[in-house]
Amino acid sequence: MSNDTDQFLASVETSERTPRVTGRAISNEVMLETHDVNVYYGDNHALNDTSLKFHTGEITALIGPSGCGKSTFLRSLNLMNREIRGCRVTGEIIYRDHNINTSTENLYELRKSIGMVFQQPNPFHKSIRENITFAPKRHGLKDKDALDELVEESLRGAALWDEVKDKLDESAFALSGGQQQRLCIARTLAMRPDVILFDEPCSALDPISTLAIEDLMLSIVENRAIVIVTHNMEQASRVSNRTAFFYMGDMVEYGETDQIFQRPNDKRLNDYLTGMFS
Amino acid sequence: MSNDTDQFLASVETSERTPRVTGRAISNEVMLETHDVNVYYGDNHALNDTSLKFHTGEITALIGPSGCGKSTFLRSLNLMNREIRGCRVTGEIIYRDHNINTSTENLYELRKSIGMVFQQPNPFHKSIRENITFAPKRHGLKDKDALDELVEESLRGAALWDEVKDKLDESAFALSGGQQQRLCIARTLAMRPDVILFDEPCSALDPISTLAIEDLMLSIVENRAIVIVTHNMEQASRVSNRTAFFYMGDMVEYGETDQIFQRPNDKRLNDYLTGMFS
Amino acid sequence: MANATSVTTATSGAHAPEQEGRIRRSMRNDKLATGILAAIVAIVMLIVVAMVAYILFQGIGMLFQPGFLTEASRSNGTEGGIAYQLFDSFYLLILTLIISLPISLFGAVFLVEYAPDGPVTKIASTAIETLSSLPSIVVGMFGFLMFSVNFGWGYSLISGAIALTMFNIPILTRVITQALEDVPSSQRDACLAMGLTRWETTLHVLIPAAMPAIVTGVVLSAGRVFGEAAALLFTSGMSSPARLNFFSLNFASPTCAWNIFRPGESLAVHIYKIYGEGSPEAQHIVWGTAAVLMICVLLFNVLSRIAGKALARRMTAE
Amino acid sequence: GGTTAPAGSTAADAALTGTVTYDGASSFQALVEAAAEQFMNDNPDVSITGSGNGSGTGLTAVADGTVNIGNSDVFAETKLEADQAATLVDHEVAVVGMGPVVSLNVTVDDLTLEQLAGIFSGQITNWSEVGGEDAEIHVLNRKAGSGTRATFEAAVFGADVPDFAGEAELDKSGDVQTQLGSTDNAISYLDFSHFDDTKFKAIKVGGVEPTSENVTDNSFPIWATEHMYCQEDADEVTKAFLEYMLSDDVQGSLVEEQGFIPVSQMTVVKDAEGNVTEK
Amino acid sequence: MAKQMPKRNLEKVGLSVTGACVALVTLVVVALIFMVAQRGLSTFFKDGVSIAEFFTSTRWNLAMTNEETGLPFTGALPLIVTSFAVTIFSTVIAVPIAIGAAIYVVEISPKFGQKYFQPLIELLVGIPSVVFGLIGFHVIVRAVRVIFNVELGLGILPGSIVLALMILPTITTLSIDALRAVPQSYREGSLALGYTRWQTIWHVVLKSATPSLMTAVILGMTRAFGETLAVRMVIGGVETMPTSLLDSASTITTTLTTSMAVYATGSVQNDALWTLGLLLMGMSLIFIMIIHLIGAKGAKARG
Ligand SMILES: Nc1ncnc2c1ncn2[C@@H]1O[C@H](COP(=O)(O)OP(=O)(O)OP(=O)(O)O)[C@@H](O)[C@H]1O
Ligand SMILES: Nc1ncnc2c1ncn2[C@@H]1O[C@H](COP(=O)(O)OP(=O)(O)OP(=O)(O)O)[C@@H](O)[C@H]1O
Ligand SMILES: [Mg+2]
Ligand SMILES: [Mg+2]
Repeated sequence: MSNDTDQFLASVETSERTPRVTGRAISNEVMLETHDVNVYYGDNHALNDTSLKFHTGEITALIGPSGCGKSTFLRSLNLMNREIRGCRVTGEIIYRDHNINTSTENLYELRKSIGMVFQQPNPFHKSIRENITFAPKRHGLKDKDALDELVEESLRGAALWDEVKDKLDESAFALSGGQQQRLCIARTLAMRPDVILFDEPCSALDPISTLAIEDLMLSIVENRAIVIVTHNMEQASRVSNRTAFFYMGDMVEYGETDQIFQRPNDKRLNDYLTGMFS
Repeated sequence: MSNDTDQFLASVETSERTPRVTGRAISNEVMLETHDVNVYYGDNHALNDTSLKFHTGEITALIGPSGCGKSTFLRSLNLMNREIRGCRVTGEIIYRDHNINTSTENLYELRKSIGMVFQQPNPFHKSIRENITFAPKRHGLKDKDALDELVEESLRGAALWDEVKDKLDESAFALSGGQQQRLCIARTLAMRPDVILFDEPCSALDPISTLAIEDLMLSIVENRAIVIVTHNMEQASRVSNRTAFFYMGDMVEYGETDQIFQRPNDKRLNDYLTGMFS
Repeated sequence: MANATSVTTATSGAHAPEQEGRIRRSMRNDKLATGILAAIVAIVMLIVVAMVAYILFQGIGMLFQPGFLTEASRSNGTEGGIAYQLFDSFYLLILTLIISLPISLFGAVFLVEYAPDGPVTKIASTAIETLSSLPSIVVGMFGFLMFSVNFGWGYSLISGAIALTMFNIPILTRVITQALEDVPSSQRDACLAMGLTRWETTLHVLIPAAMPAIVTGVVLSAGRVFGEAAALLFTSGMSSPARLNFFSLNFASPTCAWNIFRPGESLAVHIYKIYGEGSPEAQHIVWGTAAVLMICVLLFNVLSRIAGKALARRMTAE
Repeated sequence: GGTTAPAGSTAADAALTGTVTYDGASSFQALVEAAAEQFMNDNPDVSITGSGNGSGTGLTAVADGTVNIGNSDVFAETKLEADQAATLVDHEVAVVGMGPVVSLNVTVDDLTLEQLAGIFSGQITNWSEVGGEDAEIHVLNRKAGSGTRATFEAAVFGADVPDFAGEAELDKSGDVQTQLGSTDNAISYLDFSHFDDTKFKAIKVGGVEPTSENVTDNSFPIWATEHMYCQEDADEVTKAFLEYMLSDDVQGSLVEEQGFIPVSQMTVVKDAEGNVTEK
Repeated sequence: MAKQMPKRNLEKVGLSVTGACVALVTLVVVALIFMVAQRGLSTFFKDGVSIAEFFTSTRWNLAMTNEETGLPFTGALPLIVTSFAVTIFSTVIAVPIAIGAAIYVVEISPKFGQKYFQPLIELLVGIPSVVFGLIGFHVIVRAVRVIFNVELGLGILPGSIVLALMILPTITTLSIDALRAVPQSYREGSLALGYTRWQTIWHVVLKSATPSLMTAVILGMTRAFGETLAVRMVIGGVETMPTSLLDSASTITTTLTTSMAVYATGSVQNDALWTLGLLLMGMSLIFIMIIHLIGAKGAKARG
């Protein structure tokens, strides 16, 4: 961990924690959008008519009290909800101009384009290298050199290369929590996704690693759309261009991040921001 | 739960969430104090030289990022750490002018005077009445009338009497979360403690119940010292007279609550308050 | 991965045909594997159901034979009924539980609540683990040597019950330890924080809270004990007295049913004793006994569930 | 079993009280049980209980004094140390005859002792060698150490018993019955009481039929004596019960009912070394 | 108040009562190990049987005396080989079925598994071993006779099949637990990378559950190695070196059951049987040790 720490302590010091994005929209190109998405777990209607747009080159934050449906919504974007028994998603999810929420959609291809990073770092019980090449290999990439290149490129992309380049064949479990999470991001990057979904990616991490992941998100967002669920308001305001606030299964307010945090319209959002709900 | 909710919805509306204490010291009488308390879990030095004073009639909040040692410190105040294998506490803990951190101290008597309320409401699998009479009975109070009186007095003290007086012999598990937590407080009050320690008492509760517990704390603090660990900054500023900030095993800053929140001296405290750490 | 070099190229568009084939293949494998696994599960379930059904089918008729459940066996078990074996089985079980339950309960309490870290606890838990892995025949041999020979108890119910106790203690201790550990630690904390001792905490809060799990575990283990035979061959022996007096209170008399120093034969041992006997009557008795044994074990199984659930329901809210 | 209450003995023994315990061979446990049943009917204050855990166990137990009577189908000398055996009193209560048995499909119906020795030492492996059809012989043996096997081998081989296990070593007579009934071309041996014509057939030895009459004068040579041992200073009840075992009440009917031969009918005796002499 | 026992003493009472129970159990186990070892070793040190011969000679016959040594034939190799053979074969039969069923129940149809499959498999745990033996004796032995066209049908194969049935529930339930313990996040990580369910199971779930699955298998083997009566009823009981799976044979445990009561305590034969008991005990200790090693290694791999 100390490696990790030192490295990012430095970056923290120099960046001096100035806001790294403006909290404003910077793009009009829509990568992914939803129309009236509803999600049911059996009889439990967990998400109501949610329509949102995610823009290329932008980070969108989803915030709201626990249990409001943020994860549920996020997981419907790459159809991960289909893996949960009894879960039903209705409405349209438009990715590159075509609705993916159909029974004929090829899930496995889609999930390569819409990657996902989870709350707990979840590397596989394999070496660092295999963690990255595992999926591309299965998807048909066999060439050794191409794979090596892919490993380096992804690890560099995830700002992890320098730290692990000498121990690519060691177990991924020997890494610190923050490094593991960056490895998971590298693993996702290796699929060259268009969209990356983050579900509270920093909640298991220490402050230093958190900042590292935030920096990383900002550095990979170009040409992609990133969606992040977070409970940390400061994090949302630090990294996102736009923010959507969910409350008990409804998407209540959506706008540029600055506006959401500084001039909230909805009373529930305001209550939430002032810490009414723990 | 609806009972609970209605009742406190009313109180919330009328109080309109004005700060209920000044956030200033109101007493000079010290009930409990610590001198250079250190806590070790095996080789892990979890708490460094902590010296603090707790005043009669005041609520003291302990804040700080996760894992910084708040609970550890709180649990050393009633020697609950002794129940954890491998945990060692050094330093002086002075209660009513004598050091209780000695091997000859009568733990059982002490814990009657220094009560504790936990994060999760943890009533026993017994009736409401038995939840309250259980400990006093075991401590030797057998008289039926005295016990009945005690039950009523404690439940009234915990603002629960009206809600449960007709179902004293039903299982405590039939109560709502907020009611259960108040029952736990009533149970502690029945021991007539001088000090009550709260470890994140509201983190499992909804906003309405949270406010109810806060009101309750304010109503029972007279003649007692209350210590509360909380992650909710708003809560700390709403209820406490003084606040201590812990960071990685050190007590970093201590002062009147207003000062802590509005004019923090320590950089780490400032970072924490602005949401640098999740 | 035709587009491996251009980072932004979408992959959801057209696929190379080779890639499509691979995806179809992996989806087909997925279906195939699922099918095979489903077949395995079906076979396992079929085997269990068939076994139980076969035994009941073969033996159930015997249960309605007059005297089978109420008469003593004759001719070394090949004629007559199984009344004494049935009684001995339950009597052995009760004796076993009387001895093993308190030991396991308190042992588990020690391990969960009191055990200091260090060699003492380690040795104790290793000992219990060792006991649990010992073949029952070894336990039987030890019981024979220790209780039947050295203590001079001969073939006796008490020797058998102690052998079964050794067999039962690790199971019970594990169940109870688990049950106690599953009680949220907040319950323990609450008690201790009110100035109560661990002992009071355990007796009045932890054990009651763990009761549903404990009861379930005890009844399940009773089923195991009930069917055990190897440990009994050399300890309680392979036959009951020819005549038992259930009303005798002379506990030293060898015909007193309640005398724990008399030999006794459990249902399982009875089956082992006569399974090979060729006469049709003996075969009927064997299957009848097996059916009785199975029904008892099924009852224990069902009972444990019902009792555990009922207790749990009573505890969480009336 | 049929309990014909014998007159006469009732009055004399009425005063008896106490308990008798026994342990040992399972082969004639049924006989002892039945006799005990009758004895207890006559003497309501006496109780007799015991089990059949094997000759070795019974002998050790009676020598140790853990039980009053040790039942054995071999002489105590073969199982115990000589000085221990010397403290025990032998009661020969019955004789049991044993004969070779074969599967129903086997055509052979007579084997000499030499042929039996050949088969049960593994030298003769095909039925054609002893006059049957061309089929392999499946030998079902009894467990080494069991009294039945000891008796059979003593009669067939004398002192030098070969080390040959056969295709299975079965625990009990019942096992043999069952296995033999469902196996072709097999051979084993059983005591007369376990013969069952519907499942297998008993064959002659050296031309002599396996019947009780032929055993009494040793013309059928495979047989053993069932012993009940007690200590020299055994108590009244034990002695009374053992006497009862030898009385006409038991020897007269019960012994034969249970498939044994009364000792009284024997014209020869066998000693511990297996030597047969005229009475 | 006066009658109340001081809390400190009350705590001491609790400590001593519970401590005594644990001490008692420990004492009994130590006594057991000591006695079995003492009895078992006296074959070698008191009676003078050669250790090498015991483990390498293939002739076991307690009823006969070896002219050269004046001792019974105590070559236990056939018994040891048979014991291992039935253990290994039964494991080979049971493991694929058990793990396959566990995968189905955890990964493919959890609801069905919890509601129907697990209660049923727990029922199998409860079936007494003599009943398994009975079924083996009447059904499996008969089936073996018909299928392989042999006369007796007793032997290692039917023994292994019966044992496989008996250890199936042990391995299945433990495997179910092992698979359940794999964090959901691993599966999600793999699914989110575009894997099919089967690929996820094969490459991620099984891989990370391997140590616990191995523990499950070893526990099954421990049970198979020590099982007695069910095997006795179908294996034939001939104490010679097995040459085929369809020949009668005898394991350590089956020899113990049939011979233990025959020989008087203290005789050479009896001591030799105790040596077999010692061998059984030693093997179960070794199995425990393997499980601990797997556990320690698993813990280390996880960091
Ligand atoms: N697998 C599931 N099965 C059934 N209901 C579920 C499942 N997952 C979530 N839910 C329900 O859906 C609702 C929304 O849950 P979701 O996990 O989306 O909340 P969240 O906003 O992500 O909360 P958190 O901040 O705690 O992660 C909740 O009421 C929850 O109980
Ligand atoms: N029972 C224990 N055994 C060993 N270490 C412990 C134990 N309890 C706490 N610790 C360690 O002591 C340190 C302080 O823990 P503590 O629980 O006091 O933190 P906290 O401030 O209460 O955090 P949180 O806000 O998450 O409750 C942590 O590093 C923790 O790992
Ligand atoms: Mg979530
Ligand atoms: Mg805490």
